[in-house]
Amino acid sequence: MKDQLFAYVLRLADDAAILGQRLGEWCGHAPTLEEDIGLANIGLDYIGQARALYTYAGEIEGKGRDEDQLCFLRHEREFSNCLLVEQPNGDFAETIAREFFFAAFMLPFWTRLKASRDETLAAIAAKAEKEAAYHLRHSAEWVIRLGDGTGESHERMQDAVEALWIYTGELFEVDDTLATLIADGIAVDPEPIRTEWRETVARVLSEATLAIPEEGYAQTGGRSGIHTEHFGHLLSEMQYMQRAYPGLKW
Amino acid sequence: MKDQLFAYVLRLADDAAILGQRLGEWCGHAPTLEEDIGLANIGLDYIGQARALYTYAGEIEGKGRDEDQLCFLRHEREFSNCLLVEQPNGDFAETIAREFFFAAFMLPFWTRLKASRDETLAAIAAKAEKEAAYHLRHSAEWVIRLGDGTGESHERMQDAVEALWIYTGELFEVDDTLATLIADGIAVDPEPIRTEWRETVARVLSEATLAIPEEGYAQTGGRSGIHTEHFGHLLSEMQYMQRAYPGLKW
Amino acid sequence: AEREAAFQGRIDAEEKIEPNDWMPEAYRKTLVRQISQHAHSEIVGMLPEGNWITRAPTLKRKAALLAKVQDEGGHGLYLYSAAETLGVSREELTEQLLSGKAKYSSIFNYPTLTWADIGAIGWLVDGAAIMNQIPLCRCSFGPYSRAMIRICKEESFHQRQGYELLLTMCRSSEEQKAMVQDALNRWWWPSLMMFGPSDKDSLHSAQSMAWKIKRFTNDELRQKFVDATVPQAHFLGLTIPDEDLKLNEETGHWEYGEIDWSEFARVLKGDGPCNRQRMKARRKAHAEGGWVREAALAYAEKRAARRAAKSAAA
Amino acid sequence: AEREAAFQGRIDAEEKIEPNDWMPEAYRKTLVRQISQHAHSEIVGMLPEGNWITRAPTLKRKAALLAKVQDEGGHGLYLYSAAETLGVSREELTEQLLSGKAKYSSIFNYPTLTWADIGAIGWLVDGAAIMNQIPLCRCSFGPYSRAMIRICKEESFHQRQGYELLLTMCRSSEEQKAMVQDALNRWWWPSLMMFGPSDKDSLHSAQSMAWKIKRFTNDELRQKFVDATVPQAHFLGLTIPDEDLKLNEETGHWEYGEIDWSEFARVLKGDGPCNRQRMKARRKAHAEGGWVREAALAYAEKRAARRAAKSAAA
Repeated sequence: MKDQLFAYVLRLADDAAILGQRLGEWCGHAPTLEEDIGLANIGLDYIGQARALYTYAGEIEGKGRDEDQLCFLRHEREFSNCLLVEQPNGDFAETIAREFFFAAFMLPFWTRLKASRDETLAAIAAKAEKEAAYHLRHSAEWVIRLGDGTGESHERMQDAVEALWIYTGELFEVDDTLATLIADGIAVDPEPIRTEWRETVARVLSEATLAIPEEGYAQTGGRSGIHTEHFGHLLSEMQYMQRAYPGLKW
Repeated sequence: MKDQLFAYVLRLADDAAILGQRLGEWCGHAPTLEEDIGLANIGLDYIGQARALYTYAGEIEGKGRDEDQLCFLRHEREFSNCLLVEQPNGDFAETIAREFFFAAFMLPFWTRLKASRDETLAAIAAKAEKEAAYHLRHSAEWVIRLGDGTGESHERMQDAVEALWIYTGELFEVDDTLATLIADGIAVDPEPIRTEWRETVARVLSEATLAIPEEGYAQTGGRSGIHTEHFGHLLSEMQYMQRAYPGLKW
Repeated sequence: AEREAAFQGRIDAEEKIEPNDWMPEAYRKTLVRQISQHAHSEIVGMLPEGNWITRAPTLKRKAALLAKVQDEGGHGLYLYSAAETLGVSREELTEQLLSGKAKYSSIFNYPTLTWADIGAIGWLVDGAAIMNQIPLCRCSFGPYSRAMIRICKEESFHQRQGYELLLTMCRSSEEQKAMVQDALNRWWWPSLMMFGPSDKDSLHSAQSMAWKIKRFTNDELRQKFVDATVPQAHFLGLTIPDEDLKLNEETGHWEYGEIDWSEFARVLKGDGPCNRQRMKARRKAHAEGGWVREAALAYAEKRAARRAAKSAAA
Repeated sequence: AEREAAFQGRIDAEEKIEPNDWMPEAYRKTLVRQISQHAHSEIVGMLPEGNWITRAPTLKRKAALLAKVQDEGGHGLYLYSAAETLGVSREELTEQLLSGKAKYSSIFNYPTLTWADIGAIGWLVDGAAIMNQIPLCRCSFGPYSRAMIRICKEESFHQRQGYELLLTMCRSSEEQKAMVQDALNRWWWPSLMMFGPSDKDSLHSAQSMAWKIKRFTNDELRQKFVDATVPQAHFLGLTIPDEDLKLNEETGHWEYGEIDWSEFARVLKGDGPCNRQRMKARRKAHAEGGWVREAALAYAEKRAARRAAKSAAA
């Protein structure tokens, strides 16, 4: 149980840390000043979530690892974030599509996790739920604006939706670790979220005049540390300081 | 003297290692298959030079550091390559301009270094001279082809020449370290190379129908470890494995 | 001339000038130039620090840095808004920045090479900015003065945060302390240059003083900064990279060596270590974001048209 | 029909068919498909390994990897040339690759996640390729056969190099040995799939055998590979990720478990872990290189025109 809980909290932490890292890459380079601020804001939410979750994971593990050791001193194959969050920022449409697909899942996810038997997770969820509501609103508005904007923005937004679609199925994956914790009332069963997620996606894409991709193969692997080739490069940058100067206080 | 020689060999090694690293980034992404092979070839020459030079630097230092410790375990401020070689690949024109400016200096440089009182350096120079002759021919041909190709290629090549011009002056910089070694007949005095370099550049740019930039401010700092902001990112990628897995054999 | 006198009278009485009030054209121009330059500095200033967001050594520092850079974006927004009350649009101002017509603070043309630079920027650059900005909280132009009050509060938080970062490093290891010293060596003189040319060479100053846009001379502010900063450096155990620096026991001021004004002029002219990269980054962001801004505009127009059609039908 | 019989007679006599010789259209088509697929595989195959050039752990390994990937580019060149002797241009073939019409080896749709993957590709992927290619050195079509002789020599060097890399890691530390085991776990089954569908499901095979384009069946080659590789894995101290693997003492062959052909079909269809990224990378390189290729062409034409003008004037 402890092992599963540790793995579960780590997944959530990795999701948040990696997406926060990606959003941090935008800083100073966004299409408008408002979005520079907006994307940084969302990035900050994720980093905050990552900190709380890593800290809790470290407590569960009980080996004295803190948030930074878990974030900066694990190897690629030990990271268990989903593949969606590690995808490169691409153009603004891709960043928005990634955010939208993820937030459309995370909002109902956190809402349900508030009822977890694990009180720490429930408390983290209560805070994260509010943040996810904003992330979903922000990204959905942009999906609509870009989808129903100009010819070029429509095409880019459609391309982005299609490029990332293959990574959305992993959000609903249930493996043994998760099944055990669901049975125990600790983790959220993602299956019932599927309908809600599909409805959100359908509603927003349709308002955006975008075609909804067909159900297809769901690329997975992230939860067991099999990432896309982008991930190693992200890690080499993110972890560089802790790797180059081990064991120091910053 | 030993300190100066160590610093000098390290500069040459860093130049080669960093330019080799940059050229390696192209692999699989060049504009033609022939250039994929050609740029890799040149990259290999630089990595070979870096290996010989780092190994020799380690011997001079006498602290048991080998080529890999010198390349992968020094910090940004300790790297003494010139700023030119660390500039990003940019488009193909920028890569070619960087190569051309550098090779137009290095060919006469190695020719002169063959006469160094330091036999190891002289031996390295003899081999590197042949390589530099090819690098110069390859890049000069492309400068001409792109400069005198289409309107777009002309403009890109001109932009590249202008963007990198500010980093060419550093090649001729003489500081105390260098002055001592020049006086001793070990290092090459870059000053006399200036005329030859200018002639090469003028001849090739003019055949390429490109304008020669005016003499302007020469950005320096690389030799004392003050790099451009691109450099830290290059390093975090290049050194990641040795940083993340210290002290292992590969 | 009568209006001018009345205007000056209001200034002398420390009244705030508001956007709809009459003002001399030169006053408006001076303010537009200064406020927009300040706004541009905030925007360009996001880049050197932004360079380290992806490499911050801890999550806490990453969050603090991201928040700080975000604050700078926010300052840019307030300031562009303040400038807009004077009748210039953000688009115009952005165009001036990207074309190279408008200036921004030269300090942002220096590179961030190590993590200690992030602390040094907070401590020295924000520290110098605050010295410049505190008197601006009492600036005669209302919107600017109010923007500055808000900005100063945040900047002073950033400055303390930067100093604390360096303190942590200096106390953690000799290696890190050396990094901090190196950062101080590189940022000290450029920070002093942030106050602008020496009084004897400074343009615009007298008129700006009369208009209460400026309340202290460049050299006065620079001295304040040096006096405040030297003891802080000593507390960190660092050496200021100035052999001529010494405390004048009589005046109580720290006297500093000659500033290299040729470097100042060169960087201002465009040949600093990062001028090209900064402009390239801003232009790239602007160019690559073009389709997004167009789409947002197109969508807003479509929506407005739909609403109009609806209400016409109703 | 008479020509066909004469052609088959030459083949049966182990004569080489050369580009200018008559050949059945189906023979030509089969060869173009096979050679171009092979060429495309070399080109796409540069990407997974290229992913580690900038991160190789030592300079020696960096040079070896770069040289290896360069060799693959070279193989691509020979093979495109061999295909060109059959009347299809490199541009056409590239177009087929980029449009998704032509296939390449599915193995390159798997990601390289750790440095051990670089060794595993050399050992397993090049090892499997050699098994496929050695018989092709005796292929009935001359240019292909000669290209394969050269390629096989280099591939076998790469294979030894890959194995040596893994050996070094396995002997250096337990941590690295675990990385190697992990790489084997991920690359083993895809490597077995490189030999193509099981004989009972394999198209084209009988005719290719008759034409001596192919000399062994997929399953025969796969078995050779398994027999050669299993002892090598054991020498490294690794476990093959196949619970059903066992040595049949009578036949001397290693019997292996059921291959997941649904995975094979899926990756072939386009839903492998990296199909999209590989095509995107190739398309991007091609698109971004467009202006360079145009310029080279324009320049060559200008120069030719100048020369013609000169010789006309002379």
